[in-house]
Amino acid sequence: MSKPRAGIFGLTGCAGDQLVILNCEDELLDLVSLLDMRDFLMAASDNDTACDLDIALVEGAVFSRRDKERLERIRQRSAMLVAIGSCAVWGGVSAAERNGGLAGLLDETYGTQGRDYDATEAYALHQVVKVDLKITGCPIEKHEFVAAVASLLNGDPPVYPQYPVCTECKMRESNCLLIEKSIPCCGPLTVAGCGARCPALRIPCIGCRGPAADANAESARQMLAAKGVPEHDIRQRLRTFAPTGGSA
Amino acid sequence: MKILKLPKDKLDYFASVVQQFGEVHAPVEQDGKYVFKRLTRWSEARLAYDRTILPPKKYFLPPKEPLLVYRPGEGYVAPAGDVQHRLVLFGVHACDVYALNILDLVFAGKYPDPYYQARRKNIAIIGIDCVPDGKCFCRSMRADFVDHGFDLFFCDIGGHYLTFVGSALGDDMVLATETLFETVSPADIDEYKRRSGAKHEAFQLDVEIRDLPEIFEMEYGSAIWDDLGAQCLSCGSCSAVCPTCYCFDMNDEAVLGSRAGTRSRNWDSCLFSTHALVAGGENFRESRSSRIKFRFYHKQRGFVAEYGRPSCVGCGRCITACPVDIDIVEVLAALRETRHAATH
Amino acid sequence: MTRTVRIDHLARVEGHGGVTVELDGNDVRSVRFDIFEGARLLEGLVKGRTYQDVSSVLSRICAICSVAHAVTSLKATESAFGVEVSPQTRVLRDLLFLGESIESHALHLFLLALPDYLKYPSAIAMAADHREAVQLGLRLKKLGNAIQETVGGRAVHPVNAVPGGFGRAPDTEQLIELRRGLLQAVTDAETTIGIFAGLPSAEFRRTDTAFAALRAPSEYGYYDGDEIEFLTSGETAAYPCSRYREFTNERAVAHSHAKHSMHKGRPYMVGALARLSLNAGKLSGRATRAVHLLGLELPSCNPMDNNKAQAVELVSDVERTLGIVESLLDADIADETPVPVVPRAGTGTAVTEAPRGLLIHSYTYDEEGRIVTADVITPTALNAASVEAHLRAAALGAAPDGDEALSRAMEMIVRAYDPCISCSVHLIRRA
Amino acid sequence: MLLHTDTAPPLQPAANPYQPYMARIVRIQKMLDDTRVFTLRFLDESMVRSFRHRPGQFVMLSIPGTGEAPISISSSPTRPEILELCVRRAGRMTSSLFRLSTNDVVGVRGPYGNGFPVDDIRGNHLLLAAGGLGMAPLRSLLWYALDNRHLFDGVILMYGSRSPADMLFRDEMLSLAGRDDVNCMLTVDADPSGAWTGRIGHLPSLFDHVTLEPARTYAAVCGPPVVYRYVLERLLAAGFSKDRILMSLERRMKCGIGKCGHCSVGYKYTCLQGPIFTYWDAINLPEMI
Ligand SMILES: Cc1cc2nc3c(=O)[nH]c(=O)nc-3n(C[C@H](O)[C@H](O)[C@H](O)COP(=O)(O)OP(=O)(O)OC[C@H]3O[C@@H](n4cnc5c(N)ncnc54)[C@H](O)[C@@H]3O)c2cc1C
Ligand code: SF4
Ligand code: SF4
Ligand code: SF4
Repeated sequence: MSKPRAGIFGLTGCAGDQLVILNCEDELLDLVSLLDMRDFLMAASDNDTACDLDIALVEGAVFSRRDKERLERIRQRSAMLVAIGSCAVWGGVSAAERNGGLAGLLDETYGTQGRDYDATEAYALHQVVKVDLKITGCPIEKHEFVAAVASLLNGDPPVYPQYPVCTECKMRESNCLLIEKSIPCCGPLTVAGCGARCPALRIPCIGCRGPAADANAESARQMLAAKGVPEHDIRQRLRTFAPTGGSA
Repeated sequence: MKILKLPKDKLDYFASVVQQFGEVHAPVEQDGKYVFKRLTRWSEARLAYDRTILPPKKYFLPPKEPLLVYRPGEGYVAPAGDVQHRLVLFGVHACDVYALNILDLVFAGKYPDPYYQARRKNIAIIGIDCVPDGKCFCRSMRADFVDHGFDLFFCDIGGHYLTFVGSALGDDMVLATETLFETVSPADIDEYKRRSGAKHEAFQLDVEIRDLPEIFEMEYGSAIWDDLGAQCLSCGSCSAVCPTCYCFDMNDEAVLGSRAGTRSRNWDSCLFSTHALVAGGENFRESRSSRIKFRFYHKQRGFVAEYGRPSCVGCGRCITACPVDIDIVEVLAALRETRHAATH
Repeated sequence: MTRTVRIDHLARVEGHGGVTVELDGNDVRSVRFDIFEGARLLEGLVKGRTYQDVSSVLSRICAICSVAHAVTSLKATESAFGVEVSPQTRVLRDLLFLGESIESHALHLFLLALPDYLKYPSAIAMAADHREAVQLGLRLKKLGNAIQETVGGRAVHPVNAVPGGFGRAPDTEQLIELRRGLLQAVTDAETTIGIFAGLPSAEFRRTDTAFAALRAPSEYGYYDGDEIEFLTSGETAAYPCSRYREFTNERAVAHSHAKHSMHKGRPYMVGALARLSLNAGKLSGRATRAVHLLGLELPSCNPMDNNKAQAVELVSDVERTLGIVESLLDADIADETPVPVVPRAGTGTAVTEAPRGLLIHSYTYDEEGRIVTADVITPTALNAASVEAHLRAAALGAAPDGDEALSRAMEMIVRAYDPCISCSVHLIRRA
Repeated sequence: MLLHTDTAPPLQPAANPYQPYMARIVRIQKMLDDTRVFTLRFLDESMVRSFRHRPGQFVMLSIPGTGEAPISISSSPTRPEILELCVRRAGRMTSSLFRLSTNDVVGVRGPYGNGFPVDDIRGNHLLLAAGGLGMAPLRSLLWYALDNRHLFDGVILMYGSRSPADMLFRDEMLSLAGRDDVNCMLTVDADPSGAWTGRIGHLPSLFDHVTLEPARTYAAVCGPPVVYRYVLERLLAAGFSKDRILMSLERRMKCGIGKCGHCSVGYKYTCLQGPIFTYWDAINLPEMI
């Protein structure tokens, strides 16, 4: 079997997911020997920017016309497009509260000059092109990324938990912040896969992976409100990383 | 059953001797809650505890466990694993021992589960009695006392622990400490009875389980389930902490660049939207209310039909772990409640 | 005859940027370091958010400097509220910065810069011939990540650092594990010096360079300190961080989403070379030896020396980390919880040394602890004007050698600055 | 005193019910675009000889590196040594299976489930009513009955598919039409090809063409939900007692051996007390149909 041709791309984001890939120190040399890495701007300068690809991994969200054009171009040349990271999957932090207020934000930030910048509303990848696979996380988890590549090399999509962080939190036997300390924790709504890292450190989940399957936001909202968390903060918290989550 | 007593001030010494039977794990405090953990010092053990976050189930059915390793040419092989590792769980409450006896039913049967069975053989259990708190209803579930499933069981009778010897291994532990244990006097037995009666009276919660299966059948269409479905977050906490919930998922993880891989089992929950989902998208329990109903139904009705008793032991963990305060005792009470005026 | 040399999309740097040089014969008409990272408007988006959320949102400005952003943010918030963190917290934050510095420098030196010197398109290609060097780089990188994971809970976007301290301090076993890796890293860092000392020198035409760095209280550190020091043609000057606007002077420029900063009308450089140029006296013996082995003359006006400076810092970082880990082990690290944080209205400004240089976060809060304004000035934004000055000088030197040589020079210089372009997208309301 | 050591032997594979045995794919027949029959033979000859199943049972089929899923055994126990599995490509495991070729190895464990109660059916008439892919589990019973024809009274086969091209095991089914020891009734919903000379109409319409003896007949039904709905209607109208109607049901399954909890419906495990249920069981189990 010939090696799949792969590309790794970043739209607008913090490069955290590409960094996680580079952080797979133990697997990196294997990864690059199993894939025919054709286009990886962050790590290579001899990129083939035109060839057809079997797999394109795309990080970041669409925040500009340029992002949109690049994404569409990547989609055209790729058999499989994988969204990596919460920005690509859900829109991410910078998409929160942006849509609708863009002009004002630009003015405020750059003054009148801001209006000429190539800035658009924010879109998760699936809102612009067809996405074949989503690997969520802000940033993605190493083990989930390596598992995805291992599965994809065998032709299978990876299997990820769909359930919330609470279950992993219990698996680790951490104390529940929500129940014991009334700290607003997004664990019940956020999709697992991180091993409930934050509650294990006595820190509430901030939802960086986006919502779990069948997340019951309304019940969670009532529960947090009953604990005295202001509605405004609940709304912001629940939407920090997945502003497109509810509607998409 | 062989019954002896151990002076309380000899417990430390006994614990030190018990180490030779395996790595000692006991409840230790963790930010105000308790967890079973490997002891580095005996002084860390907290034998007067309410309940641990996770029940001892975690030792017998770990949250994530590799079952088989596949290698091309070799097929599927059970990994060397730690199932043979000898442990002593010190300080297990009666309800939790009872829950293991229930899991025994599931993991035995026509296809005994060798991983569970091996652990059950290799993990010794030293039980201890307890004082019910506001979340305990094991009395109602008939799980406040156990007569088997442990190696030793200690009951506080003042200056001593009355010690039930439940297995040959337990007897070995007693024999290994030679002269520590003493014979029981009639006064000790009276003291035991007094305390046992007091414990019986100390429960604050009570659930009537008589004809619950029938009530479940009749209330299958009750609006209670819709209300619970609207409330439940499908977070899975209740089943994770439940000593008798055993649903698991099995998944293969391939080794990078190979068909070799590991098949593991991970805790699953009937509260998850994927639990009854099949290929093609059909979901036999799509609504959250049907899933939470299933959890209660399976424990209080399905399990009774299958194994002759409910699978709940009344440990109260699901009550303490639910972020939206869904309380099994209240649910069962609500089901039993009559809501309609008598017709004649 | 006029012509334009353009690098559309810079490779092997983080984020999206390019370089455009307009030439008239061998004369350089203009040089632009373009940044076209999409506008993320994060500072605008945190407005109205409670202080508890600010650090985790703003760390998303940049992954490679996520520790620096997260912790500088906390430092600014705590300063606004007058919160004093515990000495152990300060030490752990220092450790977290060191971990990030080791990871970031190893990534830049081995995976991004070294291929330039050895003329490979990537570390992937380079690994075929120089597998050991790549593995050494990966080992150091992994150690840097392990430090960040141990202290910060995660290598990218740390979660454990919160207002008032840490959710949970690392335990003794974790520290012992780190120490094991650090002992190997001492050797690896020395080997790194050997590798970089043996590289063909990269020389481009220079220009007189000014530097700015955090004035660290005693040691060569990245976290503690509140003053910014300048070195301009042999003269030093210092400012408290609260007066940062006097030398950030940000100007929005049409070709870029980043803004340009000047100190007394001159561009200045921040980052490893600037730190060494200002703080060489605080280096340990081992690191000082590395400076000599590399033939590094300080202060240096050759931007390519920033690579060497990072190599020196690797030596220093590993040594300091080992020292801190050992002292934490000796002192029996405590299971502390964060000190209480009580919000109040006010402004707080913090400055630290991110791997790429000075990082400034400044916030104004209302009495409930919600953000009124947030201002973040990143090293790459501070460097932007200096990058252009060096590019111009080098372009003048390289123009006669043809466009290809010119492009290569441009790329190598930009890369030597180790820019972090998503970081540089600085969005702020100008008063 | 006993010595407690760590030297107990590792888990014996034979004692491990999760352990698949490797089998080779000896033949792949395309049935439909998304359905193929895989013929398997165990690598280990002693397994070839010792593997015995009842009609209606299933195996857990493993694709190395991918995963495992339950698949009915379509071949009859009367034709031992090989296993025929008729599989529709539905998701992850089945897609992976479809990428394999003959000679590749897969894992098989089982047989599991109760299977059809052939001892009860003995001496009675047997009516098999299959719609579409429902033929997969019924084929095993069909051949079992034909190969042990003397054990049963009349054998009636009703099989309906969408079109002639959608008929599983078509040649085999057509060949049965000529036999006099089975009343083979085939129908298609429609015939776009125009070449079909048999009946056209929905499966339940076949009931118009037979006289049944409900008190002496067992009916085995399998197919998509619509098939159950209308065939059951017909059977009940014909006077079948609810415990003489047998159906094969599907639920999500992970272990196949009554541990993982997924296939539990009401108080029964589909993998242990099923997958063959009487209609009486089915209506008494909540969520069953
Ligand atoms: C007793 C029984 C007999 C079956 N016989 C056949 C047969 O002969 N031919 C055939 O094509 N199909 C049969 N099925 C259905 C077959 O099991 C599913 O199509 C298959 O599990 C899909 O797996 P997948 O990995 O391709 O799909 P995915 O959707 O990727 O499923 C993932 C996993 O979920 C579980 N799962 C998903 N769907 C089902 C399902 N319908 N039933 C049970 N588990 C499921 C499996 O463990 C599967 O591996 C049978 C199912 C049961 C319960
Ligand atoms: S701490 Fe958070 S994630 Fe953990 S159980 Fe509680 S709510 Fe769930
Ligand atoms: S259902 Fe609740 S009370 Fe009953 S055993 Fe499980 S966790 Fe304990
Ligand atoms: S713990 Fe409560 S909210 Fe969570 S799944 Fe169980 S019942 Fe639902």
